[in-house]
Amino acid sequence: EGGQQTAGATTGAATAPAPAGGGANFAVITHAAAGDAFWDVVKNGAEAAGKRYGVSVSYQGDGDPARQSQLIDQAVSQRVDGIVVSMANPDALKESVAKAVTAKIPVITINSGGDRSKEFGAITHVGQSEDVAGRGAGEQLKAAGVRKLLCVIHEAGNVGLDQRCNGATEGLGGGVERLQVDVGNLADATSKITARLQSDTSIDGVLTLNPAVAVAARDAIADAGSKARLGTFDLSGDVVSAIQNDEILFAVDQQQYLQGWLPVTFLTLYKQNLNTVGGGLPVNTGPGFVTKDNAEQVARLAESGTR
Amino acid sequence: MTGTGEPPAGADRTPSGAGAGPGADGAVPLLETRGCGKTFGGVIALRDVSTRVRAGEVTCVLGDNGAGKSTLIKILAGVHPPDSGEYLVDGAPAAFTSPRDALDRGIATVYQDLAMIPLMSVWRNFFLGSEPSRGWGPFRRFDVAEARRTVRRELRSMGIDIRDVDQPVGTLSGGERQSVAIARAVYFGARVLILDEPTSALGVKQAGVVLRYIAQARDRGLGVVFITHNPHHAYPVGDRFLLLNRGGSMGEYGKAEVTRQELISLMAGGAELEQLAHELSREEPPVKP
Amino acid sequence: MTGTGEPPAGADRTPSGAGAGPGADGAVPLLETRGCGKTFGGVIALRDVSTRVRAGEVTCVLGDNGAGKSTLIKILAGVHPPDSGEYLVDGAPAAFTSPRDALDRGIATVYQDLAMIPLMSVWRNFFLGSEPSRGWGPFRRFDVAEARRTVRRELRSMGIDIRDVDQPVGTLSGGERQSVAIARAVYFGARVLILDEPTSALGVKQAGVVLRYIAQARDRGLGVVFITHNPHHAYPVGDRFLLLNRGGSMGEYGKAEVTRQELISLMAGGAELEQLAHELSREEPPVKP
Amino acid sequence: MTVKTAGPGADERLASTGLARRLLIRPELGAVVGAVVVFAFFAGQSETFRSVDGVANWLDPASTLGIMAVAIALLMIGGEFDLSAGVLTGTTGLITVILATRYGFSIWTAMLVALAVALLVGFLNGLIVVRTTLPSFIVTLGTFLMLQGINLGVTKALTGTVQVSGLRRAEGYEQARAVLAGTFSLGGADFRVAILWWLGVTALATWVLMRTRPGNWIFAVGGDDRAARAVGVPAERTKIALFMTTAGAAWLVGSILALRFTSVQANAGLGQEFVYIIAAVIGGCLLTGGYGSAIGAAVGALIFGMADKGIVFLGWDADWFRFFLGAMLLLATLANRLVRRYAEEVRH
Amino acid sequence: MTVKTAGPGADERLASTGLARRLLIRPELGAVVGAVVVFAFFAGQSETFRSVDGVANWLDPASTLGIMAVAIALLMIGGEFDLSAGVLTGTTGLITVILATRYGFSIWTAMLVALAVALLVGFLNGLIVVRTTLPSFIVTLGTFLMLQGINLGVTKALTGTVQVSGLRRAEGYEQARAVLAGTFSLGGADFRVAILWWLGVTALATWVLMRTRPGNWIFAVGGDDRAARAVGVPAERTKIALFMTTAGAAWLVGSILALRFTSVQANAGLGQEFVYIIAAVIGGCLLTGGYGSAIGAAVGALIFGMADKGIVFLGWDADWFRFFLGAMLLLATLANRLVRRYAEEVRH
Ligand SMILES: Nc1ncnc2c1ncn2[C@@H]1O[C@H](COP(=O)(O)OP(=O)(O)OP(=O)(O)O)[C@@H](O)[C@H]1O
Ligand SMILES: Nc1ncnc2c1ncn2[C@@H]1O[C@H](COP(=O)(O)OP(=O)(O)OP(=O)(O)O)[C@@H](O)[C@H]1O
Ligand SMILES: [Mg+2]
Ligand SMILES: [Mg+2]
Repeated sequence: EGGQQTAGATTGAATAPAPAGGGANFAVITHAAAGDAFWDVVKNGAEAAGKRYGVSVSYQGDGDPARQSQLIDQAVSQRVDGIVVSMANPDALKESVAKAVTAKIPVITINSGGDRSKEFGAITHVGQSEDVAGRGAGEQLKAAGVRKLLCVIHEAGNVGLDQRCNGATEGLGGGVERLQVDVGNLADATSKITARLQSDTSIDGVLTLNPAVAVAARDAIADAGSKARLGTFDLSGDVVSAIQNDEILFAVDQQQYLQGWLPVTFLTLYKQNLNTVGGGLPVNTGPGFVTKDNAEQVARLAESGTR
Repeated sequence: MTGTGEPPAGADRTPSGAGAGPGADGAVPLLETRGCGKTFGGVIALRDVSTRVRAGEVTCVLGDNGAGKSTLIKILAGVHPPDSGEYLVDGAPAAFTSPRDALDRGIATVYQDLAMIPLMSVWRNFFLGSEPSRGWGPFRRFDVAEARRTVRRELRSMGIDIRDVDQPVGTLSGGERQSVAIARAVYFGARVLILDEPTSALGVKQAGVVLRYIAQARDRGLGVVFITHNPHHAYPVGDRFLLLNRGGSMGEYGKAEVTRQELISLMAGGAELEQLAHELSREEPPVKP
Repeated sequence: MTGTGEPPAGADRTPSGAGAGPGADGAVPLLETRGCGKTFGGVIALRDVSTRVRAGEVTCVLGDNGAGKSTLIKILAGVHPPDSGEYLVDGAPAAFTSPRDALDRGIATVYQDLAMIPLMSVWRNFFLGSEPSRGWGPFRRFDVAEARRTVRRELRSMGIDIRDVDQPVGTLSGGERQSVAIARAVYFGARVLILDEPTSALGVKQAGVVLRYIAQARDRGLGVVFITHNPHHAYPVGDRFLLLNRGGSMGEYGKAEVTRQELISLMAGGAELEQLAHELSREEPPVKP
Repeated sequence: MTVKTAGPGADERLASTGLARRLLIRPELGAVVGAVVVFAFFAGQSETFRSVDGVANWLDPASTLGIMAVAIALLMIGGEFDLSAGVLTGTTGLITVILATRYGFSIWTAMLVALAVALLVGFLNGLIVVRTTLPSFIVTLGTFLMLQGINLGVTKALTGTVQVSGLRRAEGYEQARAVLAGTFSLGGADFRVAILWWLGVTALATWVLMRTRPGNWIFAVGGDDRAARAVGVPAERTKIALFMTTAGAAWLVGSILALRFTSVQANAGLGQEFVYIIAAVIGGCLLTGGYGSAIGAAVGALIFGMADKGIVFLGWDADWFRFFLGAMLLLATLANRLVRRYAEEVRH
Repeated sequence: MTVKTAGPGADERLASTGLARRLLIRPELGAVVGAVVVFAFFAGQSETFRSVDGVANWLDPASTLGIMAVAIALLMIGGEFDLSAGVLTGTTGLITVILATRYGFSIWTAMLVALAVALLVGFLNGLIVVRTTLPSFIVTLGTFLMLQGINLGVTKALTGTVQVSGLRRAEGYEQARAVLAGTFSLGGADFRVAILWWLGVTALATWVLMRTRPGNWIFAVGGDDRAARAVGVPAERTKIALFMTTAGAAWLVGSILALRFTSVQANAGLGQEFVYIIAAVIGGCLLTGGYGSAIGAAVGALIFGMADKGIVFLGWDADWFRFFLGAMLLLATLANRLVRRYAEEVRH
């Protein structure tokens, strides 16, 4: 039934005329579940690159480090030709990555864990860690005159989100409060942010870490009659139009499409030509910022899932 | 003995022929089983039982514990479809898929173990499945005041003076609970009344009332199926006696064919009981007569 | 009548004085309630009941439906603590916090509505709470083979021939289930045996066996409390008769003080029943005597 | 002493109980006490919490939760669970938005299609449960997972992203928004109309439960399925209707949220299924079925909403948020239980 | 015809049933059929899935899930739920890692402290449930939320991050790892020792359930709490012990994972609580209590593990992953049910 069709579609991509890749098999394994807005763009990038080079790319993700490491183990037993992995929790993945390296499978790390990448034997790292991006966001907000910031965490205990808030704290130089909301229930998120703004009127900045929460925060700021400035991570059509309407100051853009596209490109090159880019030094994909100035161009791209 | 498809097997099998019992007038029986059987996994609960329930007649089903009486009842009431044999209602094969079908044909039942919903109040239980309605269209509603009144009246006429019809049935005493079930069946039973050990938990007075109900139902022309272990209850009201033993039928007797004493001894050792009474009290004979 | 703290109130209240009944020998009664009462929310289930259970005596508790018999039983068995009044075991106030405490004092009970665990097999139910063990230390284990053997034997001696002791109790017939509960209580009852309508679902033969059990227990010196609605069951084995009505005590009678007929009419309209038999069968008098 | 026969007149077997005590026995009134405790606790400490603005704020999430909790309560009284209800709110929202923005449907037609799909899902849930007699926990878990996959897979296949937006531009948007996701002023604050829907749904559910034949059947199939069938209750139809009611409520909530945020994520509603059950249980529903009330579930949603927002109003450390929430829920149910224990005695 | 009395000899009331049929009635054997179906499905399509390496691969997640599923199954047979079990695995792991890395405890002492805390949590869960008679669903939901807050709050307060690591350097690490998180070779592949623990726990639980007095009590309190008390079963002690057993299992799993990954995140174990329940239900446990088996739960974990990993082995699109998982679970339980329906007839 449905399963066969989709499986067919994937294999279809793999068996498409392969000018360069020669039917290689790459696994992209991230620390976010399928459907996460940010990581979906990474997935799109990786799959587009796969199609481009005629290699098969399978994307998997799980927020639980244990399960993520199992996914790596699985890829190793399937003898894939390369593994792309995001290391939010390097320690937990150490053993599995080592297994892949021992099996002579090239590994590229993306997004986070750049500092341990080389130590683990990865050929390179693409992207930069969440705290760098967070720091950038903090600095932008500081420039906008924010003194007291509300950092909205939509998944309690998630390392990446925690790092973003930590970075923002550094960038702003103190005065950051956190708020936990549930990304599955936006009505609730809205009223929680409203509640916080109502009860503490000294808050003059809000940083959200997800585009859907950003929209909720925009509504909340309006509901609470607050003057807080709003910044967010990542893009969506709504976020871009809110930026154009001056409701959102900026969106941190890691250009995560590259974190999908580049490693697949690098692995293809490595496989064919044993190329390593930058001699193993990390390749940075950001941070970029989408503001009112460049929002218009980005808007269309965000709608189609590449920004 | 092969049951299915045969002409009424009971006729030449029971001591009293099909047409010989009291009240038999050649009319089509209300209910009829022909060689019915029921198996639960590896357990044969009922084997090849044929009987008839006629209008204006009380059929008593007698037998030891585990003889299959309740299983037979459940076939008649549409809870179980028979695994073998035929079940006819008004002479036509009945394909009951649920007790609802049986109820719609006017067959009301008091079950031995499928009794009441413990957490629901007395009046809700009483009318469950046949709620009196008022109003029209989307505003049709359960007529609660009427329901309460009816329940209180029906229970009082059974000699049960319930304190509060809102009390959950689960907090009633055993006999009170059974009375509610009986009152319900009597109230809704239109053509056939099936009672599985209705008097087991009842006081002497209440049991008397139930026996009188049975007689009244019979006189109104209903067919009654009555199960009991008490020969003193069975004999006064029964017209025909179906005896089951270990899942099989041991024959059917008309009232004319048995005496009370015979019935008691047929019910597995009634005579024994008399002797037992002696044995039990031998140490201290009653002082007064 | 205030119950608590008074000296045995029943003594000057019941037609037979505390020491006058048969089997009374001045010894401390096994169980004694003094003015016990129990209320459920707004419902007064039992009011000021005083009685005694003596070794080698059968105390029958009689009364209409909802009279409070089961409630009294549950107080005796440690299920409910009494709300008012005192409960003494072997002359000392008992503070049972659970039925376990009562069991540990040798008081075994057959409840009317707290019967069996339907999904558990017959043998597991039988030994529930008092499992026979084998082995030592951490290797102590439930002696399953022994348990099965015992269950089969005990049930057979009650006249119940169970097919398979692994069958879940929920699939047994009503009488079979009750038999398991009785066999269990008889097997574990060390000093007092409390039976709440044990014979209600039983066949004539099985009921006879239970009555014989009661007599045997009495003869072995156990105290027995027996509840029934059947005067033919109560009279042969009872030594003393406690009558309850609407939650209150209507007095306690020794066997010497009542005849069977009096007992029947005390049990609310037994005489009526005789007349009823007439009334019911008036249309067609039995052909044979 | 002479043998005393019961006199006629008043019933001597009833102890006199106060009205208050008798009222407290009702399942919802226990929950109301819990709600009052929680309200008093937060209102005493936060001025904003008790201000009209604050009330409007915490009533808002309570309203959508409450609509679902009431539907789930009916289902639970009927003895079943529905784990797919949360994700179904997302599914219906996605259908509405995708149809209205990518395929040019008017809002109302798009919503109608979404309703039809929701009812179909509910019908299938119910049909599978009654036909296979598998526990609904497992069946709706299957639907839950499958819907989750469909939400993501179909949305990505049709739009290339995991989030669809732009409902604002669709035909009929303003109208639909006013009806389902608008606000109304009261005492100087803007309240969401979803609150009115919540009250309406609760009133309707209470009426059905207490005063109609289907209400009687719901209690019966939840209390004892076999006994209910034996007296002729159409158990299968009742259960299927309950699943469809839940699906209908999910559609209502999904539409309200889609209209309000004008965009829906593919993982919307995920994880909410248990919040609904929690609200119903706080409100006095039994997990085993056969007991509970719609008002109770609505109050349960209110308690959950107040505790959830109140902690934010007090500005307690976000890291400890869950701790306080857990403690609060436990205390609220405990207050409820203590009150009821005082008021009644259960047979034990 | 003459009246026939039952002869002595063989029981004429028993139809002859084949051995196969009788075996299939057992709850776990239905689940085994489901497992065979799922295995056949994936093994037929993926060579890696049926290779020794692949087997080692999917047995790994099944083992930790299985340990918890067995403990939860015991609890569910005893009529209770524990929603805090998943988070508790995180709590124990965090305690072990924090004590061993920040306070210089040896691994073994740290684990002992963690065990003590776990048992205390289990004890409190049980005590509150039996004392207040609140449903365990609500009580353990409270504990679940509170533990979540504690995990996050304490970890952040003590370490400043939400993730602690560095267990590799702690004293006794190698030893402890070999016992709990090591591997053993078999047929050329490395299998996790957790698999042995899983088998051990399942065997022990089965023995307790089937052959000891407490096992009898577990069935009884789950089947009918009041009836069980009435015959003298120590229901309160049994239930508390069950909650403590679950907590102990959570400690075991938490330690296994902490030793293996040498780091723990503050949200570890979140969301797993329902997976445990699901595995137990797939394995034939009733949600209402009183029925089920430990082996069944272990097989349920196996089914879940195989379906979960099998879909990845087949390389199906991750967006549709949940869809396939849901379909797979539904089919496995349906196969189980059909088999049992063929083998038995329940009174209905
Ligand atoms: N938990 C309870 N809550 C409310 N009322 C109760 C409860 N338990 C018993 N009652 C009431 O107390 C009264 C006495 O009940 P009990 O079960 O003791 O009667 P009984 O004498 O055993 O009657 P029966 O012969 O019918 O078994 C009944 O009217 C019953 O409705
Ligand atoms: N669902 C079932 N599964 C297995 N065995 C069953 C089932 N239902 C009934 N039985 C068995 O079938 C036999 C007949 O049961 P039934 O309930 O019909 O007996 P009965 O004549 O009503 O007995 P009683 O007088 O004790 O009520 C019993 O031995 C019982 O154990
Ligand atoms: Mg029967
Ligand atoms: Mg009673």
